[in-house]
Amino acid sequence: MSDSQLTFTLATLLGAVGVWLLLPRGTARGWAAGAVLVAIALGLGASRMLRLEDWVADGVFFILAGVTVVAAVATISFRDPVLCAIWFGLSLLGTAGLFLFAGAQFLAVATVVVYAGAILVTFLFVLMLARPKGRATWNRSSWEPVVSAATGIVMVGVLSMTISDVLALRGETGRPIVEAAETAGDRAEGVLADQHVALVGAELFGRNLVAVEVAGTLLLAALVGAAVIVARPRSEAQEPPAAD
Amino acid sequence: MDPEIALLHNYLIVGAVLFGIGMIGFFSRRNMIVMFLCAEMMLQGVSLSLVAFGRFHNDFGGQMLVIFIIAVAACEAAIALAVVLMLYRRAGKLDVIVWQALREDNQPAFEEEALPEEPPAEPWPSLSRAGLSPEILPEETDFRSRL
Amino acid sequence: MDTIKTLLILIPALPLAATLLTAVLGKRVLRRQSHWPTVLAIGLSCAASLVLVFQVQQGIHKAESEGPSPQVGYEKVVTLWTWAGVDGAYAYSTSEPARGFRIDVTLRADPLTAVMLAMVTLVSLLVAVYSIGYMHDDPGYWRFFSYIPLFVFSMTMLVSVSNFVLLYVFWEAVGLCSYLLIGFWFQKPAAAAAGKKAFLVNRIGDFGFALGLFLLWTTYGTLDFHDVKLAAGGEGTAATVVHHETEIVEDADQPGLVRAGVLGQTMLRDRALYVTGGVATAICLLLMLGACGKSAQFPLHVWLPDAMEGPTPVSALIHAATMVTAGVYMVTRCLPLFLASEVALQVVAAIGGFTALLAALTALTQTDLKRILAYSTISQLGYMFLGLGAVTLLSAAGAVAGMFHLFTHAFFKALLFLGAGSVMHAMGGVIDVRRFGGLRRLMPTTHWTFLFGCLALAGIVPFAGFWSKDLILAAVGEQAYSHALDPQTQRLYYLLYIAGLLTAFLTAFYTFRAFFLTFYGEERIPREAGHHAHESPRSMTVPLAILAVCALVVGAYFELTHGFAHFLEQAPPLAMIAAEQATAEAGAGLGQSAHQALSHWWVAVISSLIAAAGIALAALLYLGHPQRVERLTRTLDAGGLYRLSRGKFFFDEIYDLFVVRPLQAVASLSFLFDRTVIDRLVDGCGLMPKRIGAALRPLQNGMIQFYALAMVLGLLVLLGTLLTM
Amino acid sequence: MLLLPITIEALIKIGLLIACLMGGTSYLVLVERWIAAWIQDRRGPCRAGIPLTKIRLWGLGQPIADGVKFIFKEEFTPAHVDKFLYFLAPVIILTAALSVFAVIPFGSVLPFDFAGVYDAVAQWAGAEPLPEYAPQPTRLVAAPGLDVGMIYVFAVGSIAVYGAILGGWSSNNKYSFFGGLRSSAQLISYELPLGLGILGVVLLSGSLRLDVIIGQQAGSGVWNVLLQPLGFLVFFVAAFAESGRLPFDLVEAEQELVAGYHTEYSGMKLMMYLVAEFLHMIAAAFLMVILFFGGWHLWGLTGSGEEVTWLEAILRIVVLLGKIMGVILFFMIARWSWPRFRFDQLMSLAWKVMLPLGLVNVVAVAAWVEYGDRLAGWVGVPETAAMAVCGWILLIACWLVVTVSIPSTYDNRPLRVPATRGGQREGAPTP
Repeated sequence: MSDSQLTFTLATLLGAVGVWLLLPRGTARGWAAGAVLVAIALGLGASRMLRLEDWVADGVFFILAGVTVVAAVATISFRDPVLCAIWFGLSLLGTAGLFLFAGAQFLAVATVVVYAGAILVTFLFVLMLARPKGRATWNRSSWEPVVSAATGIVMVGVLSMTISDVLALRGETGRPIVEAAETAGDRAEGVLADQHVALVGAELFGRNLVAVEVAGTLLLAALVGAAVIVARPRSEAQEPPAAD
Repeated sequence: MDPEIALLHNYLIVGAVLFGIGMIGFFSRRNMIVMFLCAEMMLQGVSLSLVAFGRFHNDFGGQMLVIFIIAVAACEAAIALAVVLMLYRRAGKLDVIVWQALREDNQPAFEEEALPEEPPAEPWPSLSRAGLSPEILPEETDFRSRL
Repeated sequence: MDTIKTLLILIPALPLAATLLTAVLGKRVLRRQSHWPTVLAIGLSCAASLVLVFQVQQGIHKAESEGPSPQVGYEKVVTLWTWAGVDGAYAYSTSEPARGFRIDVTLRADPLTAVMLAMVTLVSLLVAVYSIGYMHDDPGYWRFFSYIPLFVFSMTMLVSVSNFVLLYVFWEAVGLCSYLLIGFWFQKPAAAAAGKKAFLVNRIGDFGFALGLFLLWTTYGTLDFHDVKLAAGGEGTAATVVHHETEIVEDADQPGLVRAGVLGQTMLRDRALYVTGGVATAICLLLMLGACGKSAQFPLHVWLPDAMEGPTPVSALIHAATMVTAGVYMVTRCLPLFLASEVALQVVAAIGGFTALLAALTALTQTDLKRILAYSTISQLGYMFLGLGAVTLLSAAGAVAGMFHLFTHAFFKALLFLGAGSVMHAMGGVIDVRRFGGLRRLMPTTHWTFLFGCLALAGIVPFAGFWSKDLILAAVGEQAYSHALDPQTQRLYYLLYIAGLLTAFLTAFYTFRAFFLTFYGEERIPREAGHHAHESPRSMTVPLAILAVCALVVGAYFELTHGFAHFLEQAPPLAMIAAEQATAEAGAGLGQSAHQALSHWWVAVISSLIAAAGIALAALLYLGHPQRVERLTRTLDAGGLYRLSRGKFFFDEIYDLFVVRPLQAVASLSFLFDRTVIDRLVDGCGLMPKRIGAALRPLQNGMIQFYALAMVLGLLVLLGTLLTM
Repeated sequence: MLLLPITIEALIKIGLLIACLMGGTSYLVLVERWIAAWIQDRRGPCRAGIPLTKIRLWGLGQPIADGVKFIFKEEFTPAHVDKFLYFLAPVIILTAALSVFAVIPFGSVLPFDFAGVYDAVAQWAGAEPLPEYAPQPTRLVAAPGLDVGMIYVFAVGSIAVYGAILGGWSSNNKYSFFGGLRSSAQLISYELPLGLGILGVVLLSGSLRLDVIIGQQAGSGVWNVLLQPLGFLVFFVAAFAESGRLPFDLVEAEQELVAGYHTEYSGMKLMMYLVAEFLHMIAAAFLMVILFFGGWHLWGLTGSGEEVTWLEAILRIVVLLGKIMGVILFFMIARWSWPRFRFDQLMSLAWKVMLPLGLVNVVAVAAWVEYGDRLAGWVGVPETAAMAVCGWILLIACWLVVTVSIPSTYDNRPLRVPATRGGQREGAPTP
């Protein structure tokens, strides 16, 4: 077992225990330990990240990735669904930042507009109307937290080890990878060009025009569907049963 | 090492972690809306990977896919929200465990274990009616539920 | 589209349209007027058939005036569309290329078909008109009039298709109509049972027929009657058939241009392709089995008497004039095949003669008027087969005679049945001759027309039956004469000749027995008659009169002008024999026809005398004192003969004992085996997935999160396998 | 290592921006009060001057005094609030309001290469020289490389909703909650016409970058407001609504909701909310000027190219600020001139009037971009003139259609005769 695999295995184990402790289990005990464990696991993982161009880039990336991942962990570990949604929003902002950092400007703003701007607000509405504070049993407890955390983290571990194995260890020497990086062409003319939006638009309405039309139809169908599902005749309108 | 390879590596790992965390949340959380958020988080992890691959290969295909993911996620959100609302109207809960009707006939339902009762929330201050001693009825402790 | 094609399509299409119209609109819209589409359609069909006869006649003349041609006889085939085509369906051996299987929907026009079409549509028209009066207050009026054109459609298709598969299809279709119409009053248990019986007995024959077809295809590689011209160099594939209409059999000598049909391959002059021996005999006997079923010949004749449970017009149309003659038609059509096997021909003749005698004996003592006529039908059909069996390579006289008898018989037997129906109608459904009598004053028209029919059936000069029956007897006698070198065969044909004569005597006797019992003697009317006891309405008597005229005229006209024989001999199966005969006569230069004419006259005289004797005996017994009959009955009964005849030779009982009972026993044994062994096995197999399902069922717990988890676990296993590999 | 000077340059610009915006905001408050006083025919703040002296300076010290007061006021936190969100909400809204200015140019360019200056300083300090690069003038935008400027404004604007809705909800107060709900509904609704109004401009200039949009107007010398007045109308109304000023201030309608979503706030947190509101207004003014009024461009004064002298650069900033000041003054005067909408009227205006008008504008501009030059060539007039004529005709036509087709139910006047039986109204006002 190589050094990197050892690190990732350790991070996986610690992360699994940490996430299990953090998940709502009907009791608040051990969340601090869980947070520490998750932090250590993330740190171990971060130690295996590769260095980028310079320290500014490194710093920006680590801040963005850290915010994203920590917010994600917070999303699944807070009881109060409203707070979950807020943390999820933060995670989204982090993701948008990562998009921006990777040069996908349009995606970054589109993610914020669509998710943070529209979807999340709607969810907040529902949450606020439905049930305040994470006091209900279904917010306080989880379904099989041990199994879930173990499965998910094993998945992450397997994926990370594979990625690291392929890219970090063989990134120096592995011919296909190096060649792919070298033959990709001048990114400043492509995905990182100044005229980003124009290129995205050309691609979107050129090669993917049919897909755009299909997606538009899908959106319309979803709109109609949602309206039909939620609408109910006035005679049936009644107060929702009292929430416990 | 080529910084582009390093970037790809880092993004893929972050994407995988995001995907995994979303997955754990989807498995274990019982609030339907939180489950939905977790599903979206998984999509975000995938989107990150796609963008990174697109950048690595200097190709817009990855970004196009993410745009369509966003579109589909918006549809999904609309429908899911509608369904969740309907389910909430019918059960009065956002608990996903309520909805086990599709199990086999003679299978026992999943029973949630009894949780220890939490101490009741501190009653919020409210003004007493003029001339009366302030009396706080139990249902008045949570006046927001009537909004 | 030329005239013949139009006519060939119109003749079946009109009745089919009438069927659909009546079936759809009959119950609610047409009701009491349901007969109109039927009568109109069949009338037009009939007219078209007559036109077709003249068209064929013209075609023959045209061919004759054009001088000698390689074509034998006259036929015109119209291909409508291809029903099915499979390339390379079957190969005999590895050395030969596999041949295709192909069914074209083809209609044909030749003298045989034309005669059958004309006869069928004409009789159908008269019967349909008759039915208007006969069925007038039946609740199933519209149903009746939707079945009748369906039958006409099937029957016209049966005689005009040019392919064995289609022949089989419509063979079954007329069987279906027969079944539907026998059981028309399905509320009556007897009618339902009779329908079932007819259906089952016919199945036996049809099974043989089907086997015969399979054997035909494996032997000849085609099921078309006619030859098909192909594109040059092509071999039997669907794509290479280029023509749609053909004046046939021109280039039979040039392989690759013609794919010979079944009957074309067996053409007498093309000896190289001639199949003989066991295969030919087997094919012919199987086909004959089919014909026996449909035409009610021994041993499958038992269904026809019971079929009289159906409405009388149906008996007249289907079970006397048309459908039951399908077997005769089929054997005639297949004569080139039968000529390949002498045994088969002898079997046909033997079955025909035996059935004729047996049925005549049975008819002697029956008391049910319609059953008497039914046995008479069986007997007359036997005559026809006897005639067909008397065909040789050198003489088609027997076949022509058989077909002629078929033609004349259709008219007078339909007449007799309709007359019986008229009596039955007047007697309020009573048909037992012992319960009524002396009706000649009450129903004069029926009386006179019935008399005409009886005379025709008995074979009295100059009525139709006389001419055709004599031709058959003459042909059989000649056959016996011509086999002078083969004593065994000669003995067989002499026996059959004597049986024929005996049958003629018996026919005359039982026919007039029934006639005298019904119309003479003291006037007796059963209670059931009620207000019906009077002459039938115009719609019933007019067809009777027409048929009576036909019964008087058709035989004499066609025989004296030789029109029928000349016309029919141009049909390909018979034309082949005629051509062969001409060649042989030219070679031998003998005056065979002189002998033929002489024996013909002798037979005519003898049979007339015998028939007159039969009538005289009947008059002696039944116009005189009833005690004479009783005495005679007692005398015969002492020897058991009377009981035997009365009990229809106990065929039903024998079949019951030897066929039905053993089958039932085997069936119950099989049932037991199925229940105890096979069902248990199946149950056991069924239990296995149930158990496995029960073991896996907890997985289906309705929790969406569990499902997602299961998916991911599966994915992890897959990933792990991939990574460790 | 070009990243470092760029980062430093950006940080300097950000610092400058924040300082100016904060200072500007406080003085805008003073201006608003003066205008309110002027309209109401009274004297506004005029006493606060230099502390501890008698020098009043026409009340110019008032903002400083206000600030001090806010800072020293007690941070009162009600017992029933959701603490975390209660503290978070004003931060979110202020951050969002400030973030908008990242892509908004506050001038044209300065004829001065920052990286070169940095290099000189660094070499003097003993560092290695920078690698070869092409010197370029300094752009007066905080984030000059962002190609999605306009959508970025949108995205950040949609985040601002959180501040209002979370503040309203976490305050645990009916009025606050209503305010939050209203705010989110209003902002989400008016984002659509806002976007449609912008879309026309973007279609015409072919870029989402604000400096390119200004450059296009400066280059042609024709401001967008002349070309597509309908788009301007839509954008103007939507921007008013987005910034939540009267007559669109239902979010904090004092007569109905006490103070809306910030009822329970006080001290610095309240100040954050108020500053954010002012920043929204300033951002709206900026966008309006940049998109429709040619940005820093003024005929015959500022020039129109990339090459500038110091004088021109400063003139451009002054012109831009002057225009913005004009728009803000209009905002302020409008506040005291119009009554507030009712909520259903607000929604009807957005969905039934502004959205269709915006669509009409977008379609018209798209058609013009596709076929306009041919049409102009066929008629034989300059393209810009033809477009301006078409645009104004469109505006007038739409105005007529809307005016005629608005149903009488939107008429706010009371019905003279109540409904009688049979559903017939006698003497109902004719529409």
